[in-house]
Amino acid sequence: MAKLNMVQALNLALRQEMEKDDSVIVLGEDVGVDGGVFRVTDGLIDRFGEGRVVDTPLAESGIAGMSIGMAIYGLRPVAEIQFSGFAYHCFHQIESHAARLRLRTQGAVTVPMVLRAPYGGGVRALEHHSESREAYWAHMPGVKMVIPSGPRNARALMVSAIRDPDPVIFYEAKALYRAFREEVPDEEETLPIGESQIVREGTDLTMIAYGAMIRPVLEAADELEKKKGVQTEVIDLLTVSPLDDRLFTESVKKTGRAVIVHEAPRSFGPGAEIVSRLVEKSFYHLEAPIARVTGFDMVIPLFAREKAYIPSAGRIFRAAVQALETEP
Amino acid sequence: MAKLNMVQALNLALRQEMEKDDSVIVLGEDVGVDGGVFRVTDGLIDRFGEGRVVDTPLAESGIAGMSIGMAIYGLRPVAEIQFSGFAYHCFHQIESHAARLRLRTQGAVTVPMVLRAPYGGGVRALEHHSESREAYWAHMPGVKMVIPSGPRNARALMVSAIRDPDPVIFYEAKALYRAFREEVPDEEETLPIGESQIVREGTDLTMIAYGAMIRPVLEAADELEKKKGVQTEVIDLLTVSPLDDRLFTESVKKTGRAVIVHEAPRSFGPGAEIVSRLVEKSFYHLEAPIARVTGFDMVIPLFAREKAYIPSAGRIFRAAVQALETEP
Amino acid sequence: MPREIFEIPDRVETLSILSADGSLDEELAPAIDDDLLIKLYRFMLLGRRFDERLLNLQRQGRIGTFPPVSGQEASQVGPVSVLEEEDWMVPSFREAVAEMWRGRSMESIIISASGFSEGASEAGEGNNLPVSVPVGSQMLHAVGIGWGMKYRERKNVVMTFFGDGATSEGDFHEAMNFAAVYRAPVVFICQNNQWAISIPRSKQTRSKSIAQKAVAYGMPGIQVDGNDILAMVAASREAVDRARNGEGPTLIEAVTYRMSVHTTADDPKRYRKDDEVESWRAKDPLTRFAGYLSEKGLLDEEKIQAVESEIKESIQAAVDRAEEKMKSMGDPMDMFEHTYEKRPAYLEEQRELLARELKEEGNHG
Amino acid sequence: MPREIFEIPDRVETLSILSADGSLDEELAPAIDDDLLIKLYRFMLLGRRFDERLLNLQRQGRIGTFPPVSGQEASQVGPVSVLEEEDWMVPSFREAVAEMWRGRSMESIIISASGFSEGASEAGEGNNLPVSVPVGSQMLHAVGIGWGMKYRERKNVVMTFFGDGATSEGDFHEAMNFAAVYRAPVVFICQNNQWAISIPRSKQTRSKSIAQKAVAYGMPGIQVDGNDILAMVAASREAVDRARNGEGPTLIEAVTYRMSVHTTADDPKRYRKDDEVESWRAKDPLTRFAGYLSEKGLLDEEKIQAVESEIKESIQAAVDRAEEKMKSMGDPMDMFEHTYEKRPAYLEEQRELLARELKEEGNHG
Ligand SMILES: Cc1ncc(C[n+]2csc(CCOP(=O)(O)OP(=O)(O)O)c2C)c(N)n1
Ligand SMILES: Cc1ncc(C[n+]2csc(CCOP(=O)(O)OP(=O)(O)O)c2C)c(N)n1
Ligand SMILES: [Mg+2]
Ligand SMILES: [Mg+2]
Repeated sequence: MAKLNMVQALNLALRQEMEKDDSVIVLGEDVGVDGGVFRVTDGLIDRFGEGRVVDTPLAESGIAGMSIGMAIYGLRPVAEIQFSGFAYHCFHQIESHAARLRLRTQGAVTVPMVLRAPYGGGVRALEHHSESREAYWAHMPGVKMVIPSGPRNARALMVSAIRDPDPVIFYEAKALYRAFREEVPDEEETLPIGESQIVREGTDLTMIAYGAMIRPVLEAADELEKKKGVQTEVIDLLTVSPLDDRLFTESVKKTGRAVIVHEAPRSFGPGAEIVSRLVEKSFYHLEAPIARVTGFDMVIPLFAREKAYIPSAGRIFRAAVQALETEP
Repeated sequence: MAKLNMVQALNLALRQEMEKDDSVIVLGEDVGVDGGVFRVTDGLIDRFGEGRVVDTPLAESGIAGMSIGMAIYGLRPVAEIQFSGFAYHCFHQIESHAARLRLRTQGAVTVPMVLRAPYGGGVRALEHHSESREAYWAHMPGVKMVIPSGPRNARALMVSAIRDPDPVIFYEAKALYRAFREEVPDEEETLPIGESQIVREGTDLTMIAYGAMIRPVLEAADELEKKKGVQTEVIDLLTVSPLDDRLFTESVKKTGRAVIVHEAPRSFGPGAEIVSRLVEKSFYHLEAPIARVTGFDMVIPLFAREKAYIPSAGRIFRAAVQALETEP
Repeated sequence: MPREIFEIPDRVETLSILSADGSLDEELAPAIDDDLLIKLYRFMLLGRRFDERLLNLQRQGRIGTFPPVSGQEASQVGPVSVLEEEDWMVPSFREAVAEMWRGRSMESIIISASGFSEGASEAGEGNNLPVSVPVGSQMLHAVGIGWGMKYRERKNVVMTFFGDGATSEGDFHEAMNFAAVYRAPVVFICQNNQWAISIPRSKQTRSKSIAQKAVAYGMPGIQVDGNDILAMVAASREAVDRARNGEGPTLIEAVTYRMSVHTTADDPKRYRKDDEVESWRAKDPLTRFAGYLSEKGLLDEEKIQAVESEIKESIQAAVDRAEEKMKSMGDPMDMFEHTYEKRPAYLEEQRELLARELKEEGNHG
Repeated sequence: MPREIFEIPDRVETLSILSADGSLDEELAPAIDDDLLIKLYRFMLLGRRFDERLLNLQRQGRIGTFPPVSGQEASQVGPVSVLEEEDWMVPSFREAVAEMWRGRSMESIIISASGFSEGASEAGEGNNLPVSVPVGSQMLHAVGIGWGMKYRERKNVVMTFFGDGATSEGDFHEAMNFAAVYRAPVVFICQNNQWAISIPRSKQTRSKSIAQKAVAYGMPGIQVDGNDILAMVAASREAVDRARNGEGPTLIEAVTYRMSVHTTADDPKRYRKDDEVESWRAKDPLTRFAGYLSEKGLLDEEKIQAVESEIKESIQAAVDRAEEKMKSMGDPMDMFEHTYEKRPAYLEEQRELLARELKEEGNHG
């Protein structure tokens, strides 16, 4: 058991899975000698050699397409796209093949691969380096879209993603990479993909979020308790798709009020599906309109203005107060 | 004034805009000599020459990227992607540049281009030829996502799209191409992008749809009137994004009940945003859960099974009856 | 270097062995035993006849759209004939006869063309990938498979097919580059059939040949008469041997011709002249090879008739089997299989919804 | 053809004029008047000094991440120096000095590097595109612009920059192919600086040169000593003239070296040896050119000092202006501009929401 940040926790997951299973291969731009631009793959090349930790030419479709071939051949590629803003270069490979080969061949050919990419803002990066467009993948049947919220669940979900029989898009919040440490057990730990978690219990209001937004959500929930005596239940999706609507629809049946938080642009964003599931399954329990606290409908601004774009604890708090003050 | 099918109506729009404005250029795979695999560009090369009706090599990113450059240079490219299932190949060009150059340069550089693509099922096509994934574009700030529902509005919207100062993704329902004819005036006609239309008035129920789904929706509405005496209001979005929520939120304030119909997979699909806007703006008027009648969450099956996948008038009718029978 | 011609080490060659007029370059002719020669001929003929039958079925509305192979039989059969069973084959969408050589049944092709996903279930067996519709996208999968072979230290190779049009796609470039960088055992077979739907080869790229594109990747390239089965076998053997020996990938450009429509949805009269088609008919790979086999005493009118009728019967049997099988296919509920290994809860709900819907439809017509 | 070497008509050459040891090939030397020679020198020095100052500002936390140009001054300044004002320039992200030559102010670069979108508003002026971060994606825009020039019958050219890493992207391939097919007046300048972050040129592609990739497109390619400003001017002139005369695109590989970090977020110690950096220091484009100019009597210690201090002052003035301007920048409400020409209703609602939020934050801290 050691206190690890998210970079270290992901590194641990990769290292242990590579030790356990020689079909696990790490590949991507700068993942080898450089250890990845965020150091998630640091040291793996020393341990496993360049035969298994593969620096690739600068070509995202190449990385994704080659990974698909590797997975077909029986390997378990874990491919890194250096920033999620460059994953669009391989959108067609994932959509046309990774997501479909199982269906196309009636289960004869499968693509158990992981496509990792850092996402989100908050690290003063250049244009295209702060995107949060998980909704694109969430709408793509056949792939899974996973986003951890801290070191421990990042490690457990990464292990599960590598072992998953289907392609997994794994977004890692840059803002969390070195934000805090958690105890991460040395022994193997997994988390089921496709299952959300209650990370704070409450009776008055339900907040639904994932990834980097869990921290400001919990902060807002604490404030609500302190300042208003409100008990907020917080649900961490962990998997964006296939969306687990069980916990949050149940929670809202109890609380009657929901606030959904994501960094992604609002319109046609992940929150819209959560609203829809709530309407479909908890309609008669809703006591106020469901609130969405999200990025605005634009490309996230360059870093001088990004703070005002990304939902803050304050903005979440105020949306919650409004949802609570609304009379049924 | 002539009775035209949608292929002819689109052809008319292109021809007239090219006559009016020599900056309008048509390009894509097989759009020239062959006139497009659906013949939308038929005859244009004879009229305008291969200098303006440009057959391209087989490369979608090339088509989109070159169009961006043309638009920057002051031209008005209308690029065809042969099937929307191949538009993912240029997803990065549209996301990273077409959608962003205006923002990146504070308005100094703009990209007035149209990316046309046939979408949707119903024509017994091969795999990848029947996709309905407009939600990917709808979630992309900076581009507009337009889908006409018949010859006359297709022609008017195409003219508007060509003149629009921003990039427009223009999806044409293959199932509508030759499905029916309408009177289309010879004189110029435009329709504002970003505005929906009421295509049938009613007081009991609101149905919201676009593109190929308008026909089964109207059929279901007629059945509802005939069999149940129900007056259905039908709203044709015409533009999926920027989403015009004015008409449908007002309509539901009146009817209290809504059915949303699209061919696209349900989860994280276009309908989810419509549900969310209704929840945000018409919450207190909702008398029943909003129903989504959609494609299922999978790749549309090959043609032997596609009929069961695509929402039919019967399925829409039954969802409406259910929405109507629900007690508030 | 002040100003000099840059010496490119990568060789680009041309190869032709049995020319259109029937003359043979004995020295270059590959050693092929008689049984194999006959097998090559049979499959080439099968490709042609199967096309004709499918066209017929399509015109009758019994199957959907499909892409014929006619004219390209040698450029498909030659390459796959040099593969071992354990090797892999990654086709594009126009390789019906290559797929059949590799073991795919005719009925599965018919079933696919009839819009049943069941048709593709055989693909994926026997180290073959299924048809890939998005042009150029499948070559990268071959590179990944080849990478895997190297990693697993297997002496296998992977062969991938694509058209002249496909060479314009970015994925072609990325696949060629990755294969060369990793020295993956990949044989790239470009069937340059002169057309990509209505776009002629000359408008697809300004390079004099497709083969020379290999130079961009530091890879050997060879332009082969794709209607010459002997040349295709010889060039493919060489490339396969090179790959198997760890010497990396090769690009083979098979210069051939699409003698028929692009697909049954296409009307080539709109964009190409009959003259051109006629001039290629004179280079037909089948008649040329039949002439060679006759010269060699391996084929005569009687033998040809025997092969023809055996093929005709086997096609008819396949059509019958396919139509029989399809009778019990098409249950829409099946669409809920195979999106994921395990069906998520909401897909289960949608499945139940469709079941109810189908019942309703049954009730109300 | 039975079996022959395929004759590729496209020529690939190498060019060097002023070598690292100072020796000059008089015959190949391009005619450049003295003023222009001094201007070339001044901009190369400006590139170097501006880098140093920005690194300094970055280390102090006054600006964000940026990519230095040091080592690549000749391969940037040479090409743009042959453009007319009406020609277009489409940069990648590491062309600060080329952008400055084309008229971009230093302060706009500083403002961009400080995370203000206002910094890019000057780009787009004067027929220059702004920085493009997604590697390799911008070349296609150059092709579209070049296509437009041909369509409008303008005698202009468009020049686009990219790195060795960028040549692996599919978009590089598509851009080269489209440019060649349409004979668009595009000059492709690949700054092969030996590294793509941590990936050395040898792992990026197996081809012996980048220049030879031109062969794949039927386009001339030339490998130039990118640290030799005279060679860069000569090769660029030739390519620009060819494009202007309707003879189509050219690929120029400028062999150079990234002497500094990839960006300020990078630590090159992890992947490359000091030795290598040192060996390239001996080929420094600036010292080499200074030597040449001194020989020619155009430069002496005094003149160098004058240029140095003029540059120092102009950089300081730009930093001051940038910092002054930035004081009034950064209103978050501005983010609601420029997503579309006209703001849709829901964006207006979001704008009002942010206004309220900022007020609340102001109230509650
Ligand atoms: C990515 C993509 N774009 C467009 C298409 C439509 N399309 C199908 S086949 C084809 C032409 C292919 O030409 P080529 O690669 O030469 O193969 P051939 O048809 O000649 O066998 C086109 C444009 C497609 N299937 N995939
Ligand atoms: C499509 C894309 N993938 C990855 C990156 C991250 N990235 C930025 S620069 C770079 C290396 C670029 O190398 P090269 O093209 O040689 O240019 P150089 O940095 O040497 O100037 C990478 C991988 C990016 N910006 N865009
Ligand atoms: Mg072809
Ligand atoms: Mg480089």
